Amino acid sequence: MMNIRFKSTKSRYILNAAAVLALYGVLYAMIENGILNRYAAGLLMTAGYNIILAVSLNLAAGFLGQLPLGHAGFMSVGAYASALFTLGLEMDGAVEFPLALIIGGLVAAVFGVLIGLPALRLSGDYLAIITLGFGEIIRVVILNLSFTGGAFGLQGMKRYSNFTNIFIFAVITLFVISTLIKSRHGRAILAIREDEIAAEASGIPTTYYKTFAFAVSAFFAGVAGGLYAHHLCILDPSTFGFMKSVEILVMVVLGGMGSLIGSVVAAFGLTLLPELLREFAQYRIIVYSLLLVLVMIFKPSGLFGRYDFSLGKTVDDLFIKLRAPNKKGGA
Amino acid sequence: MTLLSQIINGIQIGSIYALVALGYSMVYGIVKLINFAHGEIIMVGAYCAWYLIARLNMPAWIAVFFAILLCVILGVTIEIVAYKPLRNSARISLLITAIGISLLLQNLAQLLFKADPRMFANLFPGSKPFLGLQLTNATLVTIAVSVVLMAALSLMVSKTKIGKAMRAVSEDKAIAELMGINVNTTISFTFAIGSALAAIAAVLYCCSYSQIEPTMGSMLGLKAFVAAVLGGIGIIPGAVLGGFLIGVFESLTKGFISSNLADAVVFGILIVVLLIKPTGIFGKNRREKV
Amino acid sequence: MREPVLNVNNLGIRFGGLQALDDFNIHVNNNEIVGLIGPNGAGKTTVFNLLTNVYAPSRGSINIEGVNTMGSRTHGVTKAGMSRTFQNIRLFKNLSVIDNVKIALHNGIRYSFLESVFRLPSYWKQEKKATEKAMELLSRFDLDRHADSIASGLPYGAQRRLEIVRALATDPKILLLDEPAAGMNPSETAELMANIRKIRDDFHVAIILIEHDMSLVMGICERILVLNYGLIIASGTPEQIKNDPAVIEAYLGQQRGE
Amino acid sequence: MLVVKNINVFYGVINAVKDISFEVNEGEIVTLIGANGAGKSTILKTVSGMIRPASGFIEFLGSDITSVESFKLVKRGLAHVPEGRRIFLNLTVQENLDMGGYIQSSSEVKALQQSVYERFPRLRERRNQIAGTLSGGEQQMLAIGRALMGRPKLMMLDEPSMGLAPILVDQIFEIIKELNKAGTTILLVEQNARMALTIANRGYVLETGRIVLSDTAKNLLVDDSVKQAYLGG
Amino acid sequence: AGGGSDTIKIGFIGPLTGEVAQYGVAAQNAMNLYIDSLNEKGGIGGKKIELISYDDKGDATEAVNAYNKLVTSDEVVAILGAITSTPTIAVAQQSAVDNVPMMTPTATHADVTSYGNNTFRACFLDPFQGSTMAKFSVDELSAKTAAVIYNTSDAYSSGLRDSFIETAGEVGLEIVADEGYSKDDVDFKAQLTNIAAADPDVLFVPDYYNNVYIISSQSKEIGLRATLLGIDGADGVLAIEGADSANVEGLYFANHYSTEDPSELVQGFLSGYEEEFGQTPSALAALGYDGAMILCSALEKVAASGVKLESSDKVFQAVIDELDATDMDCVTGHITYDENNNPIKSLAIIKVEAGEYTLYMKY
Ligand SMILES: Nc1ncnc2c1ncn2[C@@H]1O[C@H](COP(=O)(O)OP(=O)(O)OP(=O)(O)O)[C@@H](O)[C@H]1O
Ligand SMILES: Nc1ncnc2c1ncn2[C@@H]1O[C@H](COP(=O)(O)OP(=O)(O)OP(=O)(O)O)[C@@H](O)[C@H]1O
Ligand SMILES: [Mg+2]
Ligand SMILES: [Mg+2]
Repeated sequence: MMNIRFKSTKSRYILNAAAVLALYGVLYAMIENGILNRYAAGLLMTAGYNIILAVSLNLAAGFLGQLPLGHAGFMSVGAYASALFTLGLEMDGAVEFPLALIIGGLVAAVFGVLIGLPALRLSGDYLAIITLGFGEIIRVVILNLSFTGGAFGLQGMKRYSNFTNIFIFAVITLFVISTLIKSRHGRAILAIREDEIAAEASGIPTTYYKTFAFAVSAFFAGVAGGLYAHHLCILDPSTFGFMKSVEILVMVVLGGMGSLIGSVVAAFGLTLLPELLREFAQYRIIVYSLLLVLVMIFKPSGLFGRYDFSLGKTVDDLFIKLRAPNKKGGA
Repeated sequence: MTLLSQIINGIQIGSIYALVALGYSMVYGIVKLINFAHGEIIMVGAYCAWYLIARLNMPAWIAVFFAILLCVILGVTIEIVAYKPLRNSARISLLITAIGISLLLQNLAQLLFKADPRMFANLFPGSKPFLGLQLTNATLVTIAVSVVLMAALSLMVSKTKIGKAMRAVSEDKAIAELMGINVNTTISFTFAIGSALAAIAAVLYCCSYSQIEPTMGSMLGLKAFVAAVLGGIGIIPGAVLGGFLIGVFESLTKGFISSNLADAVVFGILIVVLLIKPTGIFGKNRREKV
Repeated sequence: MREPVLNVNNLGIRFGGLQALDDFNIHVNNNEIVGLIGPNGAGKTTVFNLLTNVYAPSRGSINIEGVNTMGSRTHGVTKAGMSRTFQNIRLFKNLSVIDNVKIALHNGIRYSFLESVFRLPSYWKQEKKATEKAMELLSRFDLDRHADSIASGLPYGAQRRLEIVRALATDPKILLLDEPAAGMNPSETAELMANIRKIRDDFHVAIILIEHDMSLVMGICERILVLNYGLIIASGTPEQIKNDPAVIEAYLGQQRGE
Repeated sequence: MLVVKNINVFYGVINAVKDISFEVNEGEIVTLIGANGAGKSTILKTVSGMIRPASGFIEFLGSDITSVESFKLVKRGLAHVPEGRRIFLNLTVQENLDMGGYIQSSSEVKALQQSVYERFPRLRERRNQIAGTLSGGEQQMLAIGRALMGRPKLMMLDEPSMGLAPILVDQIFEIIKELNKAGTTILLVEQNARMALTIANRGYVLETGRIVLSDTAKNLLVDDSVKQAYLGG
Repeated sequence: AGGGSDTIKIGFIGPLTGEVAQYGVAAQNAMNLYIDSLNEKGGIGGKKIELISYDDKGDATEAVNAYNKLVTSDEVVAILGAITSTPTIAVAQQSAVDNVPMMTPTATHADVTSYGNNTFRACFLDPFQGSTMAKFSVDELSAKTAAVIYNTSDAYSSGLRDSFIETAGEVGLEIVADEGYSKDDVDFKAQLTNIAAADPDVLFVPDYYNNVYIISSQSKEIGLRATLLGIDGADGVLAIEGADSANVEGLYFANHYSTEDPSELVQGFLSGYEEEFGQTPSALAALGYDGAMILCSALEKVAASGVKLESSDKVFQAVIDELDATDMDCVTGHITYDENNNPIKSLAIIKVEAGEYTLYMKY
């Protein structure tokens, strides 16, 4: 018999890569042909960096089990760092931009460690408050520094972000975080979420892994910030307030804490939803908040709970389902 | 002299934070929920009092009574409709629901009352001399009310039967029920108290700061929550102390360090305090027994 | 031959006004099973908490095969070769049974963050090894058929066994078991007893066992220490302990002492 | 006193208790025995209203309590010492006992507390300690003491001897016998089946959610299959 | 989208919800007022004007999304908006590429019109009002010392503070206190106490009317002696419901026009707005009205030249050319555009006296 099951990991990778490429190809073609107009394409890009933000926050919230309320702070640090980098240099975009994003990510990661080290001594709501506090401090400081442009923010960045590079970075983020989770490092992070004392007793250096998870989470938030900065080409410190952090958290919780596919779907959905509700004008936030409350009441663990999507497995299941009636018929 | 007057400025806003923080602490104490909608209940209370006084020309005390009543009904309804179904779910789902409710109320108010600010006439005009400075009557009333309420609530929680029920419910709902405690009533009662506190805070806030707008509750709520955490969340005297401290820190920072960086400095102080005393000033450091 | 793997001298801790443990000394040899018994609140669990540095001892010294672990964090103690189970089960409740074990294999597999992200061959090789090792451990305790279920859904007894497997996965030289038979019925306890012996023999570990089930303690311990009010009041072979009047008085009660 | 008829309990899709019926008469000690996961705790939780049966019917003191909330049952005289102690971890020992006497008048609380302290002197020693820092066995004593504060007519105990020193296990069973003599009906779940059957009048044996055997305690003690499975040969 | 060719579509982008909603709503109200009256008169070239309004919550991303939707799906001929500076700049960058005519009534940031020739505005630029008020305090109030209190998180407010301080240096006005606050503050007493200790002659408050009102009341409570100076955002301070005008008595502020102006245009706008919305309009409303008026008059001229008003590059350019050539009386003064598409118009200083706005002088 032909082996159609995606049992071997290699074939699963090929399948996933093919699916990602196909998705990219289809969307790209639709944008190029104008089937998706600029409005739609712009939304896709916004959804793209929201996905990066949600997935990266999920690492700290869903997998590490903390409640960070300052993710927008990391995003702003990354956005400013990368914008200052490209504004300060005259380089070829193909070199400059990836470099800028990585620098944005790294600076954010450094902040992640700086904040993580002291903050992680606390837990639960106290940690939440501290991250909230750090987020606000970052915002106020940016507002009062001269090289960040104060309340005017920064502008004049080149519009480097486009569908392709946002797509690539979203895929990278998803790839890195999902592979990370399925490794000894990821298991260590999950163990901390479940029971810190038992994790220590199992030989896991918990402080190291908490800081590490915070840093990785901050890194990708910083990258998303860089993409944002070079998409809108204007940075305004008030964008990165507490409400932005909450917005990202809502994506994570709505999708399901600890479900990457959930974060992707929720980030996408919550980017589109306000746009779909545009016609409702003043009523749209009301509809949005009502939906939020209803989803939580009827699906408290989020749309996907902790479910993690595996394309290979889904395809397998499909084949099994398709084959099942045949077998019956044969018997 | 400026030092003293800055401290008095701080006490004025601090007494408002204290009153709001009390409401947070009551609710947090029992359901471990950062009730983000608390700020919006304050907003509703403020609009209600304003509407009755300014539009319907009711006497102030009747208006305050109805504001409290409305807030209690609203708070308890929110609890029953939106929070109760989530009692056994992860706390974060509850938090997100609270955020949703807060957005909902804020935007409903914006639809109903438009975004324009309204001014509220001070119910306690005038001021009293104090060490050569002037303390407004509104401030004196706010301080008195928050201290009296703090004492009353502390007594209630430690001495009365319902207080006992509250403590049990906050520890373990299922077991509290096995002790013969009606958990639903206890939680609703707590929300009722929290909301009544919100209404009182709303009126006193308006007396000091006069402005009412749909978004007035969010920052106030956040700062008050920070105050509650600083004092040790869930602990009633802690909320009041935290409120006054945040107010005074804020005012002293604005007065003597930098008014631009005030928020950063206040949060900085909060962080330092929590790193030294991870459960807040009055919080008890309890290590888990293994 | 037998040589001490664990040397503990003069360990002690106070909780407020309570001297929960005082002047505690224990020397455990390779492959030895030592029982630690005593009335409720005597300080037995506290001994484990101090040994693994969940609580920092106020004084004393702890030495695992010549390595001083006083003051190292819990994970350091685990790395040095001492692992434990908990009196109130502390599994990673929402994770699968096999992941519970693989977490404890953390220090046994070594690949870096980048190796795991890029899925380099070392990742595959070591993950495979880890899975095999975990399955092997699980099958010894009849848990392999539960490998993919969520830990919290396991029956109580199975959860206790899983805790032991998890502790073993850290490749310890000394295993600390805190009331492993609690909540088990006599036949399950008998099975556990056989298992503990097998662990000792197959893994060459020393075991310190806290237990209130005398059939288990008397059945497998070579040596028993008795604590009361934080002090050792007796030590010796099961026979000696059984007949020690102080132990009967404080702990065993008349019926069993006789 | 307690009649349970054909109850079914589900956790999600798991049918943990399957069509179980049993009864406890006034003045009896009845014990439920069975392996881990047999459904013993689930039955007790269902009776005390902590979980609801999918079907079936429960009667206590002659009235239907199938869907009565637990806090009301307490007032009717039903106490449940749940599995795993479940004391109030952040309250002191004394406060825990106070909670146990929630439905009593305050004068009675004092007297009841004294009698609990007499039974468990260890608790008196630790009365101002935060319960979460008690040793395992001390917590177990507190859980039982707390239930005694409610002065129940029917007391359901879920593995009361777990984690207790042998001398205390004897003591606990003594207490149960005493309570029973003083008029409290007892429904007991125990792993220590031998001890349980020694003091009980009747027993039910459970296997994976079903009652497979029910008889007087005396008969069960000598039943081969019971000996084999639950009494350690 | 759709809608056929029987209407002329204009897009509006501005905050209708969120923290700055009150500004967006005021501008939108005034625009609707103007467009409705125009439609009653028959619209443009026999076609009605349809204003498609989208909320941006004051957020740049939302504004760009709204803009893209207006241009690609709704196919508008021109954009009115945005209201606050950051979203406006974000939109301006994109609209410059498309060369879509854009008229922001209220975005004062200097860079708003710098991205392309297509962007126009109805308001002053930040520096203008700030430096005028500094000169005014020296020239007219003979002030020697000044203090500033401003909203640090708001670009409009900090821009005005910068230009005030800069000009103060030039005209010999000593700045004795410079205090900031953040957007949600309601208690300004700490800053005012510091300012009172420095005892300036004037206190410059570059912010919108609600904060001006509170700062003014609290400075009276503190016992501050200084004369308060505001900017166009302060217009509306007497219209706040429940406000006690005694609290802002003696305030001077810069504005585009005076409500006492007897012209039919101004009085018509004032009475029309009051009738429709039950409120005296703020400067934001006046600017919104003018923005709509300037844009519609450009559209009228294009329509008059026989071009069909639909979304196309040719129409866009025609509208832009007409906007460039603007030379008309508006509510906020007579407006023409300089080479940077910024309006050249005069400034009025309004004083609050006996609870009324009075025209103090024109600059
Ligand atoms: N963190 C703590 N704070 C205060 N007292 C404590 C703490 N931990 C333990 N104790 C006290 O120390 C004593 C010893 O506790 P421990 O848990 O070691 O007892 P144990 O011997 O394990 O008892 P059991 O057999 O009941 O589990 C007890 O009286 C307990 O109340
Ligand atoms: N909260 C729960 N969610 C899912 N399954 C559960 C839950 N609680 C119990 N179960 C399952 O229901 C069955 C009966 O459990 P129960 O706790 O009643 O058993 P028990 O007889 O008390 O066992 P033990 O001796 O271990 O206490 C078991 O298979 C258990 O795994
Ligand atoms: Mg113990
Ligand atoms: Mg059980």
